[in-house]
Amino acid sequence: MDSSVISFYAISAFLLTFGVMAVTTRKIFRAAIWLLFSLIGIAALYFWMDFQFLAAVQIIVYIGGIVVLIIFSIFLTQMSGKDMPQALTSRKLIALALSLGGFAFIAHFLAHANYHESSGLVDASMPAIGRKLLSVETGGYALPFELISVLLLASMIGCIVIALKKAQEKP
Amino acid sequence: MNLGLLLLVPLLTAAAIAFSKGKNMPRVIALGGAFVQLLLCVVLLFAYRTAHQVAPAQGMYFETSYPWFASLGINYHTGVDGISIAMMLLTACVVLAGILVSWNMEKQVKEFFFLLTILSGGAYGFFMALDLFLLFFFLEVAVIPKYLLIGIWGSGKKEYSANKLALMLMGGSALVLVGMLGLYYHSATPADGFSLTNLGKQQIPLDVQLFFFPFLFVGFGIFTALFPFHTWVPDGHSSAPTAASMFLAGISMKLGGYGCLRVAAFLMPEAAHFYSGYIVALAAIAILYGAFATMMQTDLKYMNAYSSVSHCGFVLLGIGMLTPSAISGAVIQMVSHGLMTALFFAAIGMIYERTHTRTIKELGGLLKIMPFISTVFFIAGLCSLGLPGFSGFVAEMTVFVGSWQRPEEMYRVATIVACMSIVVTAVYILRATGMSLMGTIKNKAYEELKDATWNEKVAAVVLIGAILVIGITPFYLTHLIDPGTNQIMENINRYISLN
Amino acid sequence: MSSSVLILLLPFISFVVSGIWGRKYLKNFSGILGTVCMLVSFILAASVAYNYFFVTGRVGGQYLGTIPFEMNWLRFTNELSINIGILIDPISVMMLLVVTFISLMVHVYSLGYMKGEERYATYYSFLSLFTFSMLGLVVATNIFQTYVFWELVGVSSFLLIGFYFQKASAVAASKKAFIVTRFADLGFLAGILVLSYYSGSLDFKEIIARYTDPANPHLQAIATASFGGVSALSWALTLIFIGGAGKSAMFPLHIWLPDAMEGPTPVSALIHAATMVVAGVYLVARLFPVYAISCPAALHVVAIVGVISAAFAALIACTQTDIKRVLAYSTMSQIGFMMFALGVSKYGGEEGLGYMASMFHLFTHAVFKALLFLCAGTIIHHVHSNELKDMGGLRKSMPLTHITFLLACLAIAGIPPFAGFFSKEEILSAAFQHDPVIYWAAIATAALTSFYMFRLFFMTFYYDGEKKAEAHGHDDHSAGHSSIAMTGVQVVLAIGAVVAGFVPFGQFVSSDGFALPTHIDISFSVLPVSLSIGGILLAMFFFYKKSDKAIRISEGLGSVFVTLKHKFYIDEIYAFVTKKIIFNLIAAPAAWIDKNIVDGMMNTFAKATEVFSFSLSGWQSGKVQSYAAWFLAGVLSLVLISLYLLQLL
Amino acid sequence: MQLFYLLKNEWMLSFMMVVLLILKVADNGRSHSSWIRIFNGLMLVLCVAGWLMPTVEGEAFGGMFFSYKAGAFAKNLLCTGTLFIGLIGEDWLKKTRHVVEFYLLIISTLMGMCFMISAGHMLMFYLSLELASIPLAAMCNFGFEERRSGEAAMKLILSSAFSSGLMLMGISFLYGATGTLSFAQLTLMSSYEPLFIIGFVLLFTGIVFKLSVVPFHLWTADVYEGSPAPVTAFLSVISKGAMVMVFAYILYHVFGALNDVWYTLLYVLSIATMVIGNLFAIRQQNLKRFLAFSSITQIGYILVGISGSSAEGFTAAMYFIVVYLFSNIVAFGVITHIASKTGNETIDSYKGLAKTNPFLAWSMAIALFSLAGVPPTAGFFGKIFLLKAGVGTGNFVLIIVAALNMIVALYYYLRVIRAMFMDSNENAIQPLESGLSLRIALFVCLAGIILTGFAGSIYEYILNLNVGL
Amino acid sequence: MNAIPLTHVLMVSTALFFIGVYGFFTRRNLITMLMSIELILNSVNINFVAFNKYLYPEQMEGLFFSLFTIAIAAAEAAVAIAIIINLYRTHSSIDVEDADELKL
Repeated sequence: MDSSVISFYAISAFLLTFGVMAVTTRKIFRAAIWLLFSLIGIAALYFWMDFQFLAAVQIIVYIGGIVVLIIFSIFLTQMSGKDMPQALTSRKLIALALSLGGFAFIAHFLAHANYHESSGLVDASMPAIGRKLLSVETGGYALPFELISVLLLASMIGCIVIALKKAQEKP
Repeated sequence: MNLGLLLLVPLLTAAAIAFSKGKNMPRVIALGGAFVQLLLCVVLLFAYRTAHQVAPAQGMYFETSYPWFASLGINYHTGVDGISIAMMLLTACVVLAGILVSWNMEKQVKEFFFLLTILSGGAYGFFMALDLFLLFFFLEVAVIPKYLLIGIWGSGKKEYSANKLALMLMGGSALVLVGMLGLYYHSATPADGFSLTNLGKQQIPLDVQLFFFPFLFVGFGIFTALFPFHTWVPDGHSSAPTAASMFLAGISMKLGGYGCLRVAAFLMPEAAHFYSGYIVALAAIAILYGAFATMMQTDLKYMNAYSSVSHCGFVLLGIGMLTPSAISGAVIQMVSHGLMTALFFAAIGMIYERTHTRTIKELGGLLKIMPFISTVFFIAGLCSLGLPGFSGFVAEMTVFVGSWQRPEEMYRVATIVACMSIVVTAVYILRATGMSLMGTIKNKAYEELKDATWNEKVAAVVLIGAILVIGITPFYLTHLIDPGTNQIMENINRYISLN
Repeated sequence: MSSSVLILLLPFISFVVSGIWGRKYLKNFSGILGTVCMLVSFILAASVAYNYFFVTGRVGGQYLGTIPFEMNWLRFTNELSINIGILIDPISVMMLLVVTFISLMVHVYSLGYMKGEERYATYYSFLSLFTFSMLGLVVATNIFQTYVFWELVGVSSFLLIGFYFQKASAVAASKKAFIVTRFADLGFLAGILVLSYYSGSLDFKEIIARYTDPANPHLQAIATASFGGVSALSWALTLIFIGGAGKSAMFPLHIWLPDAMEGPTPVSALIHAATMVVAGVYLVARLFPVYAISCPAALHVVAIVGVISAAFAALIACTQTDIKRVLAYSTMSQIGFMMFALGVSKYGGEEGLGYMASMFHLFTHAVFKALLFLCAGTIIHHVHSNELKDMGGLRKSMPLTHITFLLACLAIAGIPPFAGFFSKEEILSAAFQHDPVIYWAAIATAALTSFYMFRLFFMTFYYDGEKKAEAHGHDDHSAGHSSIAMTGVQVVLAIGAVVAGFVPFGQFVSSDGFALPTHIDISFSVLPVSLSIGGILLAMFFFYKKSDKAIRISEGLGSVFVTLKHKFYIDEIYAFVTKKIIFNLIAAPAAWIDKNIVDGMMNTFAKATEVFSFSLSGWQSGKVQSYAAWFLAGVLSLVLISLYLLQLL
Repeated sequence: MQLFYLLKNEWMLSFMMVVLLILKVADNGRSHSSWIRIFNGLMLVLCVAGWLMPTVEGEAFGGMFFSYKAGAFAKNLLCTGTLFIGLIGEDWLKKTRHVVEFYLLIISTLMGMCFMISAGHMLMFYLSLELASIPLAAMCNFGFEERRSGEAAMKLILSSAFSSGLMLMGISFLYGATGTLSFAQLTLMSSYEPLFIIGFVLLFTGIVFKLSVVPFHLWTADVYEGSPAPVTAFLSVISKGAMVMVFAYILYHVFGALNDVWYTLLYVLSIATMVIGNLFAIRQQNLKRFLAFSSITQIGYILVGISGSSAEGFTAAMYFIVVYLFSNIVAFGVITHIASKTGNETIDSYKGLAKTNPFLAWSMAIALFSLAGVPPTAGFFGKIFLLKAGVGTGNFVLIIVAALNMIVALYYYLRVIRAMFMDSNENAIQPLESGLSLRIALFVCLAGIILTGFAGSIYEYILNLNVGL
Repeated sequence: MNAIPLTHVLMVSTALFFIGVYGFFTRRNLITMLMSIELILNSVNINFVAFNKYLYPEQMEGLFFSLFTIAIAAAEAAVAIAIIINLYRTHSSIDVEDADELKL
């Protein structure tokens, strides 16, 4: 067996296991940590597919940003050590059935689709990405790049406004 | 003669009312507007007669057509023939009388007359429309003002009635809409899709006709109290304020009959023929059953409303029979019933305004206290029971004779059933008049009541005059409508041969 | 002949004028106006009659119909239309004369009788309306014109019966009269429809021409078409006869007539004795050729109904105690005579004797029956009561009325040489010729007639026993009441009742227009006349003096008498049918069904929508997770649907 | 210059954003009303400029952006609608904290919509869709202390995140099946491969989620009810309008080849939407919630029109949006006004409104009639045209269901009318003073409601916009 | 690495997707629901990247899409967390079951 094969399955097992744990554990803080691990697994998968830049972004944004944000908000909102209330069993069963059914369904079609695999290599190097990101020509992503900045700005404004205490109320 | 004037005048009147102030101005404007409308209708009548003499074979007169939504095949296309003119005259008379009768309205006068004027505009539009879309537009224009008139100015369980009326009429127009779109979809070219005249010239495939005819017929039928979709009539009429009742029964129900004839039967003759048995059966049921139900009513307005169900059955019966005289009978009945029932409601309104009751049992001996009103009521009753000399007789007899021309046994039975109603009608009319007008005065307080005021008198005289003109000289009316009915019959006979 | 139009128009003008302006402006003038109009009308009618019978009418020995005026009033189809016109032929002229004459009499009489009445003008306008309608009916050229005026006659009768509208019984009576006749009119209408469908015309002339010629395709069509095993022609004629029977108060549609006596008495004289009630007879006579030539079966029905009504009414009349009701039943009985006379007649020549006799009786009856009623009116005016028990011994206080009433009674009893004798004799001989059963029934009825009429006569004017009639008569103003107008009219009519029988009626009116000489066969007359005299004597025996003879007899008759007194319970049967069956079993359920089932259906739709809407509300649970679950489920099913449709599954 | 015209609305919106930001940073205690004036002024300029400036059709940014006439029309329409919302929301805005932030969020949302309409690439589409919905969620939370407002925002953001997850999966499948995400190429590469179909359906559902088509509508009513009235108005008018535009565009022009698939989906969904929307609307008490279900029903009608698969369907849908915009703005204008003055939002509290506030009551009535599709209001025309377009395929089941639903719809609109005009109420809402801007907005929109139908040229104009597509 | 077929990678991502879905449906805590969303978004990113890598290596559309998705997810998460915190202030709870006042 190829080492790449082994590492793929290892990574997959890792990220799925922690994914499952993240959505089933009863302690909220642990859930955040398991999520963190799962996200790391995904980053590893990107590495495995030679998308180093993406893996890096994943780690920076998700792990460094979102998960931290989540953890902060956990601290802000409740005691992390307590057990979380569980959903009703019936709900769980429905959710399980929907998820499994959906998985089986999608997976079935994904497995049986016709793929024309290409042997080409992706040029996912930093300079290439950078060039594309700022290009206004066909295949360039300058406009989305600009747009996302607006999105981030808007979200920031939104966050601030919402999260601000009302003490700052204006007359 | 520009038909647009007949739309413009109500519109301007309505606008003027909307910007008027106080109690007196709106009604004066409304009356003026109604008078101008009547004048225009009369002018139109004479213009038509001249035009008809010049070009007797022309189907529609004074046609105008402007593209409206050109790409959808929707045009502002109007024109009239004798039938439309008869209906317009009816509208003008009823509206004028309605405004006069509501002269002493106290509550939200401006809105009241505004809505009434809008209603009349809608009716004119409907009768002159030669484009299905335009026709449908005007058909629906009338629904909501009626709702508001009943709901705001009505009495009794007005909200319920108003709701029921609006919903059932909306249901009717929804069916009409489906039928209309069906015709559009199956027309030869989309440009013809909404044009009444162009559609009339093409033969629509039989299966299409059979599918869509019920939609159009039942849809319009609901407006004209087709059994068993008539239940809005009693509640709606009885809760409405006098003028609205007059309008509702006098004109609005005619929209349906006119639509059944002008749209459903005219455009889909084969289907009309195919379904005529059902139509006739329903109409006959409505006529007799409505009459019997009327017998049991204790409220004058309910009584008249149920009798409207019965009388409008004649309209549908005539249309369903598909013979020339039955159809002209149906048209005459529309005009006649419009006038008669408006007169009836006017009289009932006058009585109610004075005695504050419409329960037959609580009234009595009114003839002594208010002879004029009682006479008006009585005349309406006589017209209703089809007395010669009044319009009802002319209409009913024409329908009967026309209906009898269908030799099949079922149609004969239906005709006899319809004939039977003349007895039942006599029973309930006489019962009502006997109990409310004649006899001893039940309530001492009534003895102080005053007879009709000038406005009520004028209103009654206008309507009675029209009824008598038709009743005594019916040939004027038949000459007016015959070219129209002949044209419709021609279309019907073009593809099918009766008998 | 514009004067014939004027005959109709004058009463109409009077109606309109006093109807609209009478109440306010012409309060006292309208009586004069109506009378003058009527007088002119009568003179015109007389001149028309003279012209027709003696100058222009006879062509080759035959009286033919002429139409001086006709207009198309309402066109149904190319063939069928209502034409309004004036038909001048022997019977219409005769009727014109009768109607205008009796109407004039009544107009004049009412000047006195209705004086001081609050709705005096209205009364006259209604009277004029009635006359107008009746005239329109008799001159009709078109069967639908007959129907038109037929209805108008009905409504004016309604108006006049209900004239005292504050009296509950008057209101009920007027209603009853209108509704019963309307019910019969339904038959008339249906008959017209059947007839017209095959005849292709509504004109009498055309109908008669087409339906009396056996080779005519119209006749063949209607004779072969059958419904329920009976030919369409029989149906049509029988239905039309039903209409006539209703107006003419034939059994069993007679119930309205006695009640109709609630109207002012002159009205009863005009409408319910002399003119309107004979409209049915007139209608059958109008279509007589069709009945006689093409459909004897229908004519047979007419005969049977006629004779039953005659006998039936006579029996009842013997027991009634209301003076006007007795007269009403006698009217019904006499009309029965006319009917069966028509019924036993054939068309043409000697065979047509019944027809002539019927018309003759119509003519004479109008005169003496109007007289009877007007006398009764005077009596009632005097006594202020209709009941025989309140009368008696009136011969002293009302000598003139006594005489005129006696003359009229003799006339109706068929005592020679009074008017009734001649016409009744013709009827009996016609019946004798054609149908012995009817003949014997008629003889018996004639005897009964004289009995009950003289019962009435004696109970009114004699029968005074111990009580004074004057005690009831309000002397103080009774004298003033019998005004000159009233007495004058009585005298005129009494003269008529005496002389009318001498008119050579057969010369003018016969089934085919050719002169039919009237002849009285003395030997034949012996039996009926002696029976009539027997009737008179019997009445005299019972009722000349107050005694309990009659009461004992009636008690002896037991249930028979009770049945007669209750008019064979026909009214009760009607009441049962209308109240119990029509109101409770048809109308009330119809109203109930409409409110609950038909309307309920609509409400149920609304309710069901609402209930459904509420039952769904749990879906919108407010829980975002379940929303998402629905969302996912929806997505998956949409994917499934589309894949399934593309057959990719 | 070409580039400017291509992105005229977008440029102007970003310029506006910058101006507001600068002003905010340099804020020296500007009052609320002055901010409102500034915003309305800028917005007015933007609208006028947007309508007046020529529309250039073409691509920009390597196919990422695609400008076309109908899109430009829609953008102008949305901007105008936003201007009206600014006007009707004045009462509320004066009371809220963070008015500038509200404007910034609204502008960025609007910008997202504009880009979405012009998107030439899935990435642009997704990005602008998020831009059009994330700030919206924040806006829903602008009733800060209200429990309902927070709940609404939470529901919106979570369910829309979930839906975008599914939609993203769909996009990824499309990418997997074709290898491209640009619309132009996707059009060429449509196929009936299962992967492509699944991808398409997932994308489809992502969009109909935003349109709140049954059964993806469940969030709608809750969010509408909980959010502040002007935000609800924005959600229901502008957001829906933009989504309809995009939806129709994507169906007709990107996945036109899959006509049979989406026709079936629309057939099923439109019936469900009309029926369910109506059934729920029947018994609502809260007016905003009521209008939520009403707007769901309206979307059902729009789907009928779009299902007609013709230029007429597109035109009818756009025409309807115009009408819908006018009607809903009037309705929300009244609701906003009353809600911010009195706090009443229930139908019961509107009882007797016609007596105390005739102008508001009549405005509301006309708006509701328009929504119900009663002539002579423009709603009648809009609805009929939709149904007429829907007939294009000869599917009369759909038309019959739609027609029957119009009856039910009328019923619940009449409930409100009845409350306002017929029911008596002792403590009816007191006569309110409506501000100038509200009046302007109401008058303009009322005029629009009444006149749009009669001006056939508006329809023709919209129809001509599509010819270029 | 081509020894691993594309479908295997897709299976992993799909599984992760439905793990996220399951979490989203069953978690009552709003923050953990948000976490589930993150899982869902990430799984889709894997899809994009895998397709890009295996099938269409010539271009980088998948890569860029994931890149932007990550950014959007961040923005979304931020706003969501802000909303949740606000909700916590008003409800004193971040249990989703406690926020169901708006219904029916």
